[in-house]
Amino acid sequence: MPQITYRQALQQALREEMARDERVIVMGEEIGEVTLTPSKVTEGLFQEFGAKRVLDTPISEEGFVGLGIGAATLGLRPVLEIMTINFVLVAMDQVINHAAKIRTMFGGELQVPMVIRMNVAQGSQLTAQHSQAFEAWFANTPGLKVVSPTTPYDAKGLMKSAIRDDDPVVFLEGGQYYSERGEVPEADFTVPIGLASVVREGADLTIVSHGYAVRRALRVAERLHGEGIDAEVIDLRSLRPLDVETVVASVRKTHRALCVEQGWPTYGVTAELAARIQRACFADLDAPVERVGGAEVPMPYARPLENAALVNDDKIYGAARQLLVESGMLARGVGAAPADAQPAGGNGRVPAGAAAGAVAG
Amino acid sequence: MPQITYRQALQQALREEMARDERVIVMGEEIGEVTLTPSKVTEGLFQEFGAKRVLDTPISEEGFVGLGIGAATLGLRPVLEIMTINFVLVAMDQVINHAAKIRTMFGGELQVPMVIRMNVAQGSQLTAQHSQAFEAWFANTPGLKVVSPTTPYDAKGLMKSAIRDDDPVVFLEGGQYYSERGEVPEADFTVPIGLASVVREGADLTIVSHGYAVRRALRVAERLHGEGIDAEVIDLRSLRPLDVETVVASVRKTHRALCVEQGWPTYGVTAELAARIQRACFADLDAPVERVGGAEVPMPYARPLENAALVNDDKIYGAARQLLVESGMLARGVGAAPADAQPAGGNGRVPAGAAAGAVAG
Amino acid sequence: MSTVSPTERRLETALPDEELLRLYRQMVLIRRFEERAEEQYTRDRIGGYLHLNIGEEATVVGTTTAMTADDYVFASYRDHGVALSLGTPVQAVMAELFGKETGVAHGRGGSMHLLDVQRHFLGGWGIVGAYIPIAVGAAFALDYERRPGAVMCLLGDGATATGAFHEALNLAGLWHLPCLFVVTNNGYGMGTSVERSSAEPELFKRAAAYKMPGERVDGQDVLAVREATARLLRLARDERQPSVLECITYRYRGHSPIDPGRGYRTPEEIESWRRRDPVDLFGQRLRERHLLSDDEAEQVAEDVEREVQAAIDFALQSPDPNPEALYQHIYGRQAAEQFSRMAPGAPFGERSIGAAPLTQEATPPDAPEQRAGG
Amino acid sequence: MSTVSPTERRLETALPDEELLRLYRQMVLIRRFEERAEEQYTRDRIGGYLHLNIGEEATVVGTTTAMTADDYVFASYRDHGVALSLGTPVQAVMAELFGKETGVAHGRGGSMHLLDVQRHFLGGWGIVGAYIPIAVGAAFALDYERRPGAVMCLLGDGATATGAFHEALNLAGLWHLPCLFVVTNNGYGMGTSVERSSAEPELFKRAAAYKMPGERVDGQDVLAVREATARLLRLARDERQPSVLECITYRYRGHSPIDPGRGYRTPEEIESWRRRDPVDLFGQRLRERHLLSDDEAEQVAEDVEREVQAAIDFALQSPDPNPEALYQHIYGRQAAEQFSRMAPGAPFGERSIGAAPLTQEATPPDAPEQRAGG
Ligand SMILES: Cc1ncc(C[n+]2csc(CCOP(=O)(O)OP(=O)(O)O)c2C)c(N)n1
Ligand SMILES: Cc1ncc(C[n+]2csc(CCOP(=O)(O)OP(=O)(O)O)c2C)c(N)n1
Ligand SMILES: [Mg+2]
Ligand SMILES: [Mg+2]
Repeated sequence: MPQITYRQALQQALREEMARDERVIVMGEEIGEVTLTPSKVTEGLFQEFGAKRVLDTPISEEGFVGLGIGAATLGLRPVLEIMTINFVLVAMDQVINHAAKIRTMFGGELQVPMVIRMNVAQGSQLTAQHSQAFEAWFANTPGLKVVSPTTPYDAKGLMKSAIRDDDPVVFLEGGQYYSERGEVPEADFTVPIGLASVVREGADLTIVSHGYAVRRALRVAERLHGEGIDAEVIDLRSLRPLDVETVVASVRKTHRALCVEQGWPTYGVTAELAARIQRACFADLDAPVERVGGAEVPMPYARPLENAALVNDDKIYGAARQLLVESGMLARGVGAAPADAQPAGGNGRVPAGAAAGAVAG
Repeated sequence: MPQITYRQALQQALREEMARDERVIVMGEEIGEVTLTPSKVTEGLFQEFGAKRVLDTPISEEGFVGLGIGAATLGLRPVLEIMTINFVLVAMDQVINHAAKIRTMFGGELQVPMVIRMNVAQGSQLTAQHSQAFEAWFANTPGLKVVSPTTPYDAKGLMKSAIRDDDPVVFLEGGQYYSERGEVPEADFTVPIGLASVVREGADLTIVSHGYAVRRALRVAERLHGEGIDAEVIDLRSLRPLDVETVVASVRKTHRALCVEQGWPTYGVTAELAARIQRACFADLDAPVERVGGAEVPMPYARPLENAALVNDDKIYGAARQLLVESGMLARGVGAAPADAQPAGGNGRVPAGAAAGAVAG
Repeated sequence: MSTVSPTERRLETALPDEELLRLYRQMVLIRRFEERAEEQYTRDRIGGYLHLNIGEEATVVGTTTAMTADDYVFASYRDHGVALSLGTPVQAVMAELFGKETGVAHGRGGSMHLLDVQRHFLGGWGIVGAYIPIAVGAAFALDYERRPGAVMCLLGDGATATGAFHEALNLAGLWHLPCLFVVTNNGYGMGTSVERSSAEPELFKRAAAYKMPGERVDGQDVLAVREATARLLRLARDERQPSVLECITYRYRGHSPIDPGRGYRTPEEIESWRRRDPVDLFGQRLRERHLLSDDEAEQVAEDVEREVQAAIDFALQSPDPNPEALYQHIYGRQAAEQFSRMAPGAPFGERSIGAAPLTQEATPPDAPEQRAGG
Repeated sequence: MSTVSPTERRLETALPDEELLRLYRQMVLIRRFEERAEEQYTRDRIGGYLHLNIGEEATVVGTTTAMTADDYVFASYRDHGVALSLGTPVQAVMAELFGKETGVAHGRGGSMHLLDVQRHFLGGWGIVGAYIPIAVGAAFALDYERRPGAVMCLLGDGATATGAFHEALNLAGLWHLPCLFVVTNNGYGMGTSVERSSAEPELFKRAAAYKMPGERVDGQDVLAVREATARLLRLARDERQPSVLECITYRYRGHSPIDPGRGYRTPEEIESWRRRDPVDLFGQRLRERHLLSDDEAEQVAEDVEREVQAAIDFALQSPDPNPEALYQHIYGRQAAEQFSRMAPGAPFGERSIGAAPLTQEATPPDAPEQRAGG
């Protein structure tokens, strides 16, 4: 199978679907005549399909998302690009109060087959207004579907499923890995929406995450492997629908769950995961479900501050070790949990200062 | 102490703070010269303080929220009214990417002392675009504070705290109880942000919720009391900061937790509650933390459909009974759990149809 | 202000008598339907919000009857008249207000969210201004598929203050999309007058910011409105030139039942508008031209009365949507399978009546026309 | 297009020689600062985005030097020149780009979020158009407190397509707030030309939609820009009349370092603008009027070179923000107590460096002036 990048996989999916279905159009800022958008996913489409099907818009997210919705209600299948997830905030009403509501509020007489692509890159010093990950908000919204592929294979397969889907799909792309390579068949294939994948098998601990955090989880699993611990890693791939069955089956096997996300964990994706797991696996858990997320602060610019705010391998590793200790698999102190990963203590209490710092962040 | 309505309590707080501090202004749609806004909280303020301090805006939520932010950065203390929470979606960028970010991204050189009032009424057949409760999104956002008073006393005390606070505060009001009465001292007092209140003491079960659901929780607690079960009821009052200490102390005592919210539970407020409780009270729980929320559908218009979608006392009662059964306090079948409140079954599995129906809602 | 008389002469020669009578009948139907709907609301048979077109009949009928079979229309939540004028069965409209399965939106949308895909009415919408870009998107789709029609987007004076209005008109002008933006200027957005909400109260002038023609017409004169609408829809269809038409009219009632409609306007103001009541005005004109006798007018009133009463009876007898169907119309075809793995650990409070599987939408994915009635 | 020559004459008599030389010096400083910043970026001492004012010096200096001590200014992320022109210490600007504690935003904001409250520069902002309503809010506060100043909001051509632009200008016009909206039209928003993004490419004409005066000026002519800005700021201050000023200019570089700046424009186009380089143009004019000798020009270049190099050295030697201070500047005074009960059951991944308590903001709550430097 040919090795192509995540970006190329998305390009292939778009190209193939546009060739397959006249109703598919692509729209966004800086995605056509020139592709200055960081994703560069649409590169070449303007040259191949022309100005009629590949449209550069003004800086009007609310306007062009609404335009996409209207076109979709009359049968087109728009694929919109929001340059980065941060800018969808000005189009939130169109996504939440329109795309997600239309089928229901019109009694099934209209539908919105539309894909909204968003780059969820964090870090690289983009600062507070350009470094967020609030995908949980879309996943909280009935009427929407939310997917988050992390491999070139899934990127192509899920993009095809999303374009062929009859509902609005929020398609989360990870800026950090547009250029990473993976095997992708040339044949036409799809990856079903709503199906998680076990990207690494293990018996001792389940690490559940999505997006770029999956990459980190895999690295941490390797590191743990070197210490004789076998972690299972689950890539959710879809946030709504959420494949709880796959997660629960894994935790029933490992008895330990660590949930990881790039974004702010309080009221974030990992909250739902922990809530579901504790309910479905109550009798199976050897320790409480643990969570790791980004520091709860607007992202600061300075590199040392940003590094401190972002999720990193050490934080995940530290949380995993802590979980293994709490569940009695590792003796306290054994192994080299980094100093910065000390637990909150059995009863979860820490000095008020730390608490505020930690959560008020 | 005089008995006044929730609406009057908010009016008092606004009037007193406007009299106390020249920098406090009130702004929104239909809140001044005439108060056609459903809340009618600002009634009389225009007549008392004049057009300079009580401003009717055009239908420009993004514009006047931004205007409030700018005024706040130069030292004013605007209290904005968003007619209902649904309309804040067009101003989401101002709230999330500006109000919440300004102090950090400018290194503490600017701040936004501003209150954004929102009516979170659900039901009364307002339909999909006018019947939502996504307060968890604000609570997920560092830089914001989120409060949700449910009594006249808390309404007045929290409004004063919010106006005097140096950070942007999202102030959630419940349309269902603007006219409910309660005792409120005439003296100047505040209710601290970040402090939950135990509104009913009990030893058998903890029901945690916020907003209108607290009213329901109290009624259900009464009903359970008649069956010899003592439920403790916690009104969170603040969603960010979240007073986890009070919740955890209660669950350590009752060993059972039921979390209730008006909104969509998947990725909602109850997810964070369950995640926190299972971690802090792992050894104390006799059963998994249970959650009850609204049906995961855009709100339908027809009364029977809406009634089926909204959280109601029976659903909460059924969940409470189920929890007591699972935790061995009640024998299965004993007591009269309504037919519509059957559990998902021990392993949480239900027929795919029901599952989809339930969660895909 | 486009002068009316020449228009008028042109039209009354242009329009066949029966068409003139049809316009009159539609106006009377809307007036009466709204009065009865108001009464049904007070009897608690209608819930939620209820926004009436009473006083705006000439604008509603003048615009909608100027559409060709190829054109589409979008409206705000104040949408009853649009459906009625387009000929949507009165009983299906009333049934929707009553929240019945037989309603145009199967009881899911209610008063604010009427639609009639077959007659190209793509909805009443609840968020002020937000559906304007969606209407422009429909125009984009027509243009993209080289279909002959144009899209007419009805919006209120208050909606012109929204960012969505600006972004939508800029896109329509920039891409030369076939649409007409009709601003129904009834003087107020809820209790806020145009003068208190718009820096430029002559709203049609805003068209220039998008290099579009804009004009103003007497919204009480159904023929003037119809003439301008027909002309500007043609401009959109034939020359891909979007434009703005401002219709000056008035709503007698409050914004919605919770608003008595006073406090922000004087009885004199309301009275002065009643003296130019659009239905009377047009009836009068038809009489003067001997196109309508008192008996005929009486007949129209009776027919309409009967029709509206029948609609109420139909709505009353219609079945409520089945609560078991709560999860219908949430997602399309593929969802049941996609969501089938989400159950474990779910909160079950909302599952109590959730046993119904996701609806399998009937419409095949590859028949957008059929689906959207294109 | 306001003709330049009369303006010019008026100004050169009006402006003292040293002021003219100061304008020149500021333009040279901006040009050189940006060139060195670009170089530092390639050396990876600056991260994130970097948007340069190279080519736009006349617009930046012409607008900002027309402000009185009472006026305030807001800018987009393309904001280095604004701070420099206002006299913000060069080293504090460079230190912010380097992400140092000694930067104007203590390393929290970087290139896009410069500010200088003392000099009334209320920030560089990252979301296109979104800060326009915020600038209007600042104007509201000045008006509310009967303070003498006005607010100048600098925005790009691309920003005029945003809904925020429309809502903000409508509010400013409706409430007669003291502000001036300066559209820095450099021909492109990233790779999209004004013609491809605006239905009305003559952007100043959009002012009419808000009953505001709008005019266009040669953005390469610092004196013309300064004259128009001074006049329109006076209009805002004295007559509470907001307005729009469009400055026609050009950016030589790409949108930001990731954009080579070609592909969407020809070398000829760039060259033609270089022939009207604002710095050369003004230097030339000063020479012709014997206000600037070659030696003096040489001296200015040397001074600026030294100043910018010193700023780089200062930034290099400055301390990074302490990671322990990650939770500083997130919330104000009251937060530490308010958040003290939130710890239990918290995920601890992000707590690893969270031991620092919330900052107690120094500024007293009752000194807004001091806080915002009013
Ligand atoms: C974004 C948004 N803000 C506020 C509201 C509440 N609201 C409903 S109708 C209305 C007034 C609209 O006035 P106008 O556009 O003139 O239409 P009219 O009711 O006069 O027909 C308002 C403020 C809303 N629905 N959406
Ligand atoms: C709402 C939003 N959408 C998209 C972007 C990405 N973006 C950053 S700058 C820019 C172009 C702005 O052009 P213009 O307003 O002309 O300013 P210039 O860069 O030319 O100074 C875009 C699209 C953004 N920051 N905010
Ligand atoms: Mg109106
Ligand atoms: Mg530009």
